[in-house]
Parts: sequence; C-alpha cells; structure tokens
Amino acid sequence: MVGTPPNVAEDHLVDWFRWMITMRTFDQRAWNLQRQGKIGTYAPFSGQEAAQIGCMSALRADDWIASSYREWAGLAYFGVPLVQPLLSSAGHPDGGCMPESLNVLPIQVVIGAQLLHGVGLAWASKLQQQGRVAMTVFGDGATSQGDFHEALNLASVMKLPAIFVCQNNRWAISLPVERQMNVRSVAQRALAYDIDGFRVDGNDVLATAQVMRSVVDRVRQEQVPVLVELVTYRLGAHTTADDPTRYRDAGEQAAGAAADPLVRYAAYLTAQGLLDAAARARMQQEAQSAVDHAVAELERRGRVDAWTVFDQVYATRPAQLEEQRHELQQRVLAHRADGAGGGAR
Amino acid sequence: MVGTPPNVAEDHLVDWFRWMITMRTFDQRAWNLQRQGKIGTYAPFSGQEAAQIGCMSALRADDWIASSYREWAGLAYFGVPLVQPLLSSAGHPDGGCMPESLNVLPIQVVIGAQLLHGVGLAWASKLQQQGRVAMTVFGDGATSQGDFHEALNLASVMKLPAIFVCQNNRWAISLPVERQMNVRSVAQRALAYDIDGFRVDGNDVLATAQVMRSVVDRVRQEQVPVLVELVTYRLGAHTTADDPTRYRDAGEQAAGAAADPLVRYAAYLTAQGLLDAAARARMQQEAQSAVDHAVAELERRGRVDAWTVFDQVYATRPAQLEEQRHELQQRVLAHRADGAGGGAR
Amino acid sequence: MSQMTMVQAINHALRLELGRNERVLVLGEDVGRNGGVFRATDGLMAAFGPDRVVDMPLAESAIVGAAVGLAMGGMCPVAEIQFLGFIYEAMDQMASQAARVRFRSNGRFSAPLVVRAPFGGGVRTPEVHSDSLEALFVHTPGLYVVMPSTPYDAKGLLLTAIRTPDPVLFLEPMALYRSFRQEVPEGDYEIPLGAARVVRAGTQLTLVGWGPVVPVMEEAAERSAVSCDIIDLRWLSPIDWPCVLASVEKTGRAVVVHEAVRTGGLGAEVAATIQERAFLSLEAPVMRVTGYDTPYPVPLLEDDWLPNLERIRHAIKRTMEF
Amino acid sequence: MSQMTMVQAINHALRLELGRNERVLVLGEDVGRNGGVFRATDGLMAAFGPDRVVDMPLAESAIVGAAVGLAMGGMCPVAEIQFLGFIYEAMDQMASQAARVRFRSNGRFSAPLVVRAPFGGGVRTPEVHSDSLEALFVHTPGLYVVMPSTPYDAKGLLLTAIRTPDPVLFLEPMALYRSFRQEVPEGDYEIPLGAARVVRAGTQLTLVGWGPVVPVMEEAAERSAVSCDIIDLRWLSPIDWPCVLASVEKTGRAVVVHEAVRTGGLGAEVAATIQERAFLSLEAPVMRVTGYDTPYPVPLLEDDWLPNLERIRHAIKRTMEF
Ligand SMILES: Cc1ncc(C[n+]2csc(CCOP(=O)(O)OP(=O)(O)O)c2C)c(N)n1
Ligand SMILES: Cc1ncc(C[n+]2csc(CCOP(=O)(O)OP(=O)(O)O)c2C)c(N)n1
Ligand SMILES: [Mg+2]
Ligand SMILES: [Mg+2]
Repeated sequence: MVGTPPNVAEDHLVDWFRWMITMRTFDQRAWNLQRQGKIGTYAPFSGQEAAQIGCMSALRADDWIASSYREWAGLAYFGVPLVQPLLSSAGHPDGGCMPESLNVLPIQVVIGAQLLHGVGLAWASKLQQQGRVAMTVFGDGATSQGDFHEALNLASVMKLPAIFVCQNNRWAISLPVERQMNVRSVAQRALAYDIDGFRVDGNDVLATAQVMRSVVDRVRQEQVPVLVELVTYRLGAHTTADDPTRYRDAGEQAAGAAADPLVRYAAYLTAQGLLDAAARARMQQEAQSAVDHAVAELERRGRVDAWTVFDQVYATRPAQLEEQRHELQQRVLAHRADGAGGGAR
Repeated sequence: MVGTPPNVAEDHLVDWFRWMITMRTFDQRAWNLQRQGKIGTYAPFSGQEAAQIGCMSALRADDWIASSYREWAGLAYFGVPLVQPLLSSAGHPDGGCMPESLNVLPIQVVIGAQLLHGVGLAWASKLQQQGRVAMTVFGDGATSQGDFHEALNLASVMKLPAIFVCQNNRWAISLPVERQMNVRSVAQRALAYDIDGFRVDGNDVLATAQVMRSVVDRVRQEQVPVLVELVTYRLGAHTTADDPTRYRDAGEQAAGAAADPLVRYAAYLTAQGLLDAAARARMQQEAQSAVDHAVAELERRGRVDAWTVFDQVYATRPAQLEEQRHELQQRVLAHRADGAGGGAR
Repeated sequence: MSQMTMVQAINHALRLELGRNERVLVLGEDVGRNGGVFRATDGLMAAFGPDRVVDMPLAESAIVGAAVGLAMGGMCPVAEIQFLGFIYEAMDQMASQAARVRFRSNGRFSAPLVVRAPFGGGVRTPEVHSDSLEALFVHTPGLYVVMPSTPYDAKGLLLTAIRTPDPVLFLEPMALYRSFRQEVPEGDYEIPLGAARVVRAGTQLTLVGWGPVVPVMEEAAERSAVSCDIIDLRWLSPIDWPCVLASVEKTGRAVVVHEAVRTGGLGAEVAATIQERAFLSLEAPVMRVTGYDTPYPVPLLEDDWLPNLERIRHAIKRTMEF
Repeated sequence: MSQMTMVQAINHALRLELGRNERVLVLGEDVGRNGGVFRATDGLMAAFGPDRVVDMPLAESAIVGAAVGLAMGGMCPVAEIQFLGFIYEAMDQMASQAARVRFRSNGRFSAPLVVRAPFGGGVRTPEVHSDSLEALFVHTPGLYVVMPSTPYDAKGLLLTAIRTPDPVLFLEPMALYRSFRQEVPEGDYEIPLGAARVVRAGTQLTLVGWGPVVPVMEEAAERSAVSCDIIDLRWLSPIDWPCVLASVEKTGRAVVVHEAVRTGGLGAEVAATIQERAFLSLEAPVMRVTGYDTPYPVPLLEDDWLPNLERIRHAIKRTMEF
C-alpha cells in the first residue's frame, strides 16, 4: 500500500476505513453477545474487512450478491442493516429476510451451493437484459466442492456475468489451504474454464477495490465470468464454537495479526493525511453507537410465535400444514395461558 | 502415424490390431443383437478402439480399472470375457460380475461417480503398498460433473497413484464438446490441480500406448495422479436408443469415418509389412468366431430365478428380505407349475 | 381436442407455456437439438430458440442450482433431469436449496421452478434409470411432488406446476409415455393443486396408487369381482387426504400400490394415515403392494419384481378375506 | 468400566478398532488435528498418525466416494459427514454407489464402510445442521442404518457397524453427545445387528422411537400413569419387527415418536407395519409424535417444533382414551 494513490475520491477512502472500524467493532461485540448467550453460533470475520469491503465497493446497487456466512462486513457496507447478522445468529426467522431494496440472497450454509445460484442469477439478468452482475463470495474450502466446478464451467460455457470471489483466508475450520488444494493459487483454476483469474492481496483494501472495479466493469460489459482470489487471513476462530489453538500455532496467529488490514490501512491514511487520532476516535464512537443501535434493535424484535414456522414454507399453505399450524398454535397459546412460557422441552 | 516405429515388440503391434478387429466385429454384432431384441440398450464404441486398447495396454494385470459403459474394447483387451458386455446389455445379474482374476469394477452408469472410486482404490493401493495404479476412464461429458473436480483435487492433495483418462469422443449424447466446456482441451484442466495433463490423438493406437506407458510408469513410481485426454470420435450412435442424425450433420460423420482408427492402423501395419490381406482375413474370421462364442455363451446362461434379486443386497439377508424372497419364490414357482412362465405383468 | 400420448401432452404443455410466458425457459441435458431422449421437448428449440430451450452441460447439481438462481432472478425455469435416478447428484439443490428459498428468506425470495424427471420400471433400462424415489421428496417440506398417469393429466398438471409459485418435482412414468393415447384439449387448462383423481368408483375396497401402477390397478379392478374405488393420488405432496379417507370410510378396506421399494415408501404414509384417521372404518389392515426391498433389479428380473396384476389381486383377496 | 458420555464412547470405539484392525481408517473434515468439531475423533490422529486419521478437503461426495473405493480396495473406512444435512452432497455416492456395490457386481465386490454423521435438534445450530434424514436411507436397500441413544449402545453399535461387511450409516444425536454419562466397558463388545432395545417394560401402551427422542419418551413414561413399554429401535434398517410386534400384541396400543418431519417419516413405516401385522391386537390407531411438515426451524422456534414431553403425553392420553 504505497505508491500512487488509486483513482478514488478521498471521501471513499475514508468511508472504507469507517466501515472497517465499524465492522471490527461489530464483530467483537457479536462475539461477546454469543458468550453472553444472547445470540447463537457466530462466525467472526475480523481480518477480512478489507477484502470484504473492497470487493463490494465495485458493485452497483441493484447487482446480485450470493455470499457466505462470513461476509457481514461486506454486506453491511453494501447496505444490509447491522441487525441482520444478529438476527441470523440469534436464530430469528428474519435473519434471512434481506431488505427488499437489495438483491442480496439470505445466507445459506451449505458450502459452495450458492455459487450455482449466482450463475442462475447472472443468467436471469442476462436474459432480462437488466445489466446486473451476480457476485458470489465463498471461502478457500468451498473450492473443493463439486458445485464450484460446475458453477464455473456453466458460467464459462454460457458466458454469464458472474463474478466468483474466493475469500482465501487460509483456513477451512482446521484445514490449511495447502491441504485443501495442491495448487499455489485459487486464481489459477480459472485456466480450467478459459476465464480470467486474479489473485489479489485482499488485506489491501485499495488493491482489492481497484481490481474489483475493473473486474465488475468488464463482466458487466462483456458478459463473461471472472474468478477473483482475495488473499486474506481469518484472525479469529472459525466460529464461536471453535478453538483455533488446537490446529494453528501462536506464531502464525501473531503473523496474521501483524498484517491486520485495519492497521495497514490506518497507517496509509494517516501518512496520506486523511486520518488523525481525533477523526479515528470519532469514528470509533460512531461505530460503537451503530452497533449499540443494532443490538437494541435485536432486543426489540422480541419473541416470535412458534406457529409462524408454517408461514413461509409455501406461498399457500396446504390443508395439512394449516392443521398442524393450528395444533401448534393452540398448544402454545394454552401454555401461555398457563403461564408456562414457550413450550420448553 | 509415421516416423520411427515405437519401442514395442512386433507381436504387440499386430495383437492390438487383432483386438481392434475383434472388437469392431463385436460392436456391430451387439448392435444387431439389440435390434433383434436379444439384448437391451447397448452403447457402441466403434471409432474408439485405438484409444481404449492403447490405454489399457500400459496397465499391469493387477491394476485397478473403474471405467464407463463404453469401454468394452479396452476391457476385453484387458481380459474381461466378451460375454460380459452381452450379459450387461441383456440385463443379466452377472453383467456386473467381473472375473475374480481382474481388478475391474462393474460398469456403473452415473456419469462421473467412478472417478472417486478410482481415487479410493488408488489410495487403498498406496496404503497397502500394493504398487497398483487405479485407472479411471470417462467421457468428455463427465468432465462437467462435480465429481470430476472433487476426484482430481483429492488425488492431487493426497498424492495418489490415480490415472484419469478422458475419452473425448466429441459428443455427450447430443452435446458437442464445445458446449460442454469452454476450454480447448480437457488436458488443460490438469492445471487446476498442479498435476500433469496430456492430450493425445486417441485414434493413434501407437501414440496412445506410448504416452500411456510413460504415464503409468510415472504414476506407479512417483505416486502422483495424471490426467490424460484421448481425442477420438464416436462413429455411431450414443446408444441403440439414440439417433445421431438429429444433432450432427453428415459432413461430420463422414469426416469421423475417414479418420477411423482401424483404417489408419491397418494402413500403417501394411506399410510396415506387418499385415497382409491373408492375415487380415484370418483375423476377421477369428474375430467372428470369438464373437459367436460369446453370443452362444450368452444364450447358455439362460434364465435367472427372479428371487435371486435378494441374494446380493447384503452379505447376510435380514429377516424381512428373507420373507420377501420366500414370497417371490413361491409366487414364481407356482406360476411355473401353472405353466404360466415368469410372471409377465 | 386430439389424441395424444403422454409424452406428446407434455410437449404440448411446454410449448403452450413457452409461448404464453416469456419468463419460462426449458433446460436440461439433450433437451434442445435432440428434443430430449424421450422427445418430450421435441421441436421446442426450433420454435423458441436456444435462449429459451437450453442444452446444458452434464451436471445435475448445476442444472437444478442454476434453475434456483434463475427462479429467484425472475424466470420460471423448467429443468429436466434425464432420469430421476440421477437427481441424487442434485439432491442438495433440491432439498436444501430449492425447497428452502422461501423459508430461508422468510418470504423475501421464492423459487418457482419445475424439475421434470422420467422414472419407473418395465422399460428395460440400465441400472438407476428406473428407480422410484418419490418418497424422498415427499419427505422434503417446501417441495410439491406430482405424478401424472394419463396424457390428459400430464398436460394439465404440468401447466399447473409451471404456474405454481414454489418448486414442483414433476415425475413422468416412462412406461406410460407412449403406452396409450387419450383425448387431450389443444388449449389451456389446469388441474388443481393437491387434487387426487377418482379413477373408478366402487364400494368394497379402495385401491390407492400413483403413476405407472394406475393402469395395473385398473386392470386388476376390472378383472376382479370385488367392487373397487380406485384413487390415483397424482399429487404426492400434498396428498389429498379428504379424497382417500372418504373412500376408505365408504369401503372399509384399502390396498396401496407403488413401484418404489416397500420399506419407507410413500405407501407407508398412506397406510399410516388411513389407520390413524379412519381406524374405526377399517375392516382389515391396509395392505401394500410394492417393489421389494432391493435395488431396482436388472431387466431380466424386473417383471417379477414389480407390482403386477397378480400381486394386486392377491392383496385384494387377502384384504377381503381378512 | 468407566463413566462416559456418548461422544467419549464413540471415541473409544474408534480408538479400539483403529488399534485392532490396521485396515480401519478414519476420514472426514476436521477429524484429525482438530479432533472433530464435536471431539469425537479427539486424539486419534496423534495416536495413529495421519495415514490412519485423515483430514479431508471440503467435499462430501469425495469423502464418501473415496471411502467406497477404499472399501472395495480392501480397507475399512469410517467416514464422517460433519453434519447429516450435508450428506445430500454425497447422496449419489451413498445411495447409488455404496449401497449398490455388492448388488451391481453380483457379489464380486463389497463396500464395508461406515459413514458417521451427527444430526438432531435442540442444540441451536444454524439451518440444515439439525435435520433428521434417516427415512431417506432406510428407503435405500443395501444400506444399514443405526442410531444409538446411549453411550453404551454408541460404542457397541459402532464396533458392530465397522465390522459389518456392508455399508452402515451411523447417526449420532448431537443432543445426546454429552447430555449424560453411563457405565461403558473399556473393552470390546458388539451389539447384534438388527436388535432393538427394550428400554422399559410396560403393559398398556408401546412407545417406539429412536435416537434423541428416547430420553424424552422415558421421561414421558415415568411421569405417566399409563404403563408403557418403551422400544428404542436403534437399528432403523433393518427394523426389529418381532420386538415391536410382540410389544404391540401385548399392549394393544402404540405411539411412535421421531424428530424427522411427519410426512413420509419412518414413523409411517412403523405405524403401517404395526397395523398390517398386528391389526387384531390394536385397540386404537397408532399415533405419531414427530417434527412438523416444515424445514427444521430456526433456533428461536425449535423447542416448540420438536416432539416434547407434552406432545408425547398428549398422544398417550389420546391413544388410551380412543
Ligand atoms: C457442504 C458443507 N460441508 C461442511 C460444512 C461445515 N463447515 C462449515 S464452514 C466449513 C469450512 C469452510 O471453509 P471456507 O470455505 O474456507 O470458508 P471460511 O469458513 O474460511 O470462511 C465447514 C467444513 C458445511 N457448512 N457445508
Ligand atoms: C449423472 C448422469 N446424468 C445423466 C446421465 C445420462 N447419460 C448417459 S450417457 C450421457 C452422456 C455421456 O457423455 P460422455 O461423458 O461424453 O461419454 P460418452 O457417452 O461420449 O462415452 C448422459 C447424459 C447419466 N448416465 N448419469
Ligand atoms: Mg477459509
Ligand atoms: Mg463423449
């Protein structure tokens, strides 16, 4: 992160940093909320903020995104409210209900499956001449799945405006990338489909943003898929249920922390005269309050009626589901009348 | 097929031709048997004899083979009796019962699934230090399946003695290879796994045999996987249920026929003084009688008792299967006593 | 009206809907140039072009997965899996993706797609091609599952399926593709979602089945002295319980017939629900005539393995004599 | 003997068999260095080395498919699918490959492998992780399916499973991994293939269930005035029908409990077979207490969705009062 400043407006440069700070703050808070039992399993993204935000910065507001469970920094930057990851981890049905204004798919957890959805969305956009691209985001682990291959092959054969972004954070739970694949780069796999592949330092938000901008433009104009590998590092655990000290050593963790994209970017901005201690403190405070706000919102959402589990299975409930819904509703309501609460097991 | 003769004994050279003739004869006979209603669906391999035989010529007698439904020329050359494909197409349970002396898997029809079996077999050989390689054979269509990718990735990561042979016969039923993939060669996909990939003229039995010999040696010694693409052409229909005139034009068919590997190889052997008309006629006659013999054997196998369907589901039949077997047996035997035959619907 | 086979009726439905709704597209292996290995999509590519009728690479997960994306993106894809046995390759996209789009997004997205797949026995296919796997999908909430047994139903049900705002698995019994012709309207019609078909009215025993066994049940009933109500479920998910239960309440006896293997087949659900909801009407246990608990057999053995006339008659007899 | 949790008992079984038989190997995602996401394989890589306990790339079809090859090649692989919901990715390798090796080769080859997979509710997982999919595999001839509900059974059943010459799907209820401890022998023992466990003897009603619902059934029976026979099926394929039927012939009433969604669940098979084979003994219909017909709910809703004490008691009451 030296040399000629990239061709982006100064307020963008600062805005990215603001989002990085905000999301780092969010991530730490979410971890604590899980430890307090206020939300369930949570997958922290600390260390990947630059890769995520840089990558989303190139999209148009109506583009499609099909991402993984670890992409919340990018999604928040793209416009998904901060309460969304909290609802999702809390196990609230609205966790998957993305805002109507955004073409962002709900998180799905089956590794690699969303790549094919991205292909279908890119195809739908092309057929309807909407000019949208479909960006799919996934991890290094996902590249081993058959769906990865099927998706890239289909997108290449059909010439679809699909962008495949691999967040190579070096680990798939406990498996290091060199045991996941025997190639030096994920980007190299583009050769198997005769499409372009780029390997980028994902911890450099400027490099990421710049490459992604040219990629998104090219994909939109030429209607061809591209594979991008963002090299980054998962600073924390896989999820709140994971203990990375079982499989990676302190030295590696320390090296990862030393390459923290926030530290790098703060240094760059400071050197460019775009950031000072006061501004940073202000941002930190704003971040804190944005996160507080999301947590409050989570608490406001309150309890959900169990019988709503039937409401989004089909557009119209078949008779049998109607009956089952009724039974469940009666049972829960009877319980409530008894003061017994929500039917614990 | 010009230039220095390859480093193989003359009797091998002639033997390959003998097998090509035999299997071409077999293939035509099988087609006719299907038309006469004596066997069921059959997938002809005419045009691919050189690729198949050349490829198997490099294996050791105890190596593993996991192939596709169209590999009978290669399998016969490797030692599978000619009656096997007939039993298979006739829908006889023994169709999948390969000789005990060979490590050849039964045909399975799910495109691409056997690649993973090949990986497991190579792994088993490595673990048990048997020195066997596992050769998997599949079509150009199979390369689009997720299992193709998963198999090559795993073999590469685990450094297994697996040989992946793609019989690129240009068509997957009605889909031409350029709509199956957007790459100029299947071999190129080796780059996605950092393994060696070779593209060979599969209609040149000498080239195929030579490349395969060095590949098999390397894989056995170095315990690493290799991908080989044999470029060939399916001269006939996909199966006896297919009509290729619906999707490929006469010009292409004619060009394919002109490059018939039998014609090419006969010309080569004749030029080398290894084949003359008399020898060829003799071979043709021997082929005829080998095929007749297989057909007679098929007829000898006669009818199968329906209740044997229960005999190879598990090593030991659970009580319920025993009961069901008994019921079916009683029913069929009662029918036979009635002279009503085998319980037609 | 004209006389059509089932495969022609399916072709008509696709043609009609491709013409009516430009969001509809047909995709699958060999569905374009070749018109499908059974010719179900014959002529459609010529009529609607390669953007609407798409020959796909050989990858079932990609076919269904891309269809899910297309559907979320505003299209109405009708995907073909060349034979139902190959749907295992797309099982995640069927059961964890297509079936959950609406649920996962709490209503924000939906996946109005159809997956068509031939299946069923008696046609001497190689392994895996004939397997009856309907039970797996009926056990998967979020999917509709439907199976015609006549040309008329095939067309009407397929039109209904394509217009249903949720994913539908449309199962086509190969043995019935060309086994008979029937008057089928040239025009547009639907068959209501979830409605079974009473094939024949009787008083003494209820025969319940679906797909390829329906004509076999009919023949069994015709040749039997027992007066049989015959119900062709058609919709396997959701099942038309009122229709089934009303019949059993009337007859007091039921036999369920399907080609799928017995244990865990959908016949178990039918029997379990009948005994649960019509217990006091039952004069005899609900019997099942099904495939045996083995993988689908090789062609030389399949006739004796399938539910046939004799087995159905035997079950009717045992039920009546219980 | 020592007090063990179920996950410890599983670990013991694997350790014992890795030590006893050098053909055994353990493979899966995160099973090595990390010892499995539930620690079921904790310490095994350290004890037996990376050739015997293998961290696999993230690809379920490859895990099961390679295991099929390993098994045909003379090894006894014990594969782990990290959560049962992800087995859809390996569905073809399970149902059309592993299950058919013996059948397809007419006995020439076999595939003695075990696939272990945690599943089941009540533990607040993200989507797909908790799904109960046993019915799909019970409907797949060629596979054995087994599910322990106690530490003792877990060890003995796993040892049996590894030594079975055909593929076994070994389903581990996550909620029971550490919910209680039990005396478990340090040494070797097997539990016979196909044998159910009578958890408690009673006279008035038969409760049949498997896996995570077994302790719930026990508590329901304890708190009930009705004298219940409780049967833990354990082996879901094949089912121990003599045990189930003898009980129902004695009690005349049955309730089946499972976590899987109701329609097409294995409870249907149990009810269908009971009514078919013990019709004249039944005083009331066989009732089912199951998950509802929706995808497995998000954590905030799961407690009300699962079969619980109250629902079981209600079913007992309705059955007794029928
Ligand atoms: C099909 C499937 N298999 C296994 C899992 C369990 N699992 C969840 S995350 C994960 C590792 C993913 O690694 P990677 O793709 O690199 O993404 P990262 O977690 O590093 O962001 C695994 C194995 C899953 N969710 N889906
Ligand atoms: C998973 C799966 N999908 C579809 C089919 C139906 N099918 C049989 S052969 C075939 C084409 C195979 O093409 P290729 O791999 O090139 O082999 P070839 O037939 O040319 O030898 C298809 C689609 C199948 N057998 N398995
Ligand atoms: Mg990763
Ligand atoms: Mg081909």
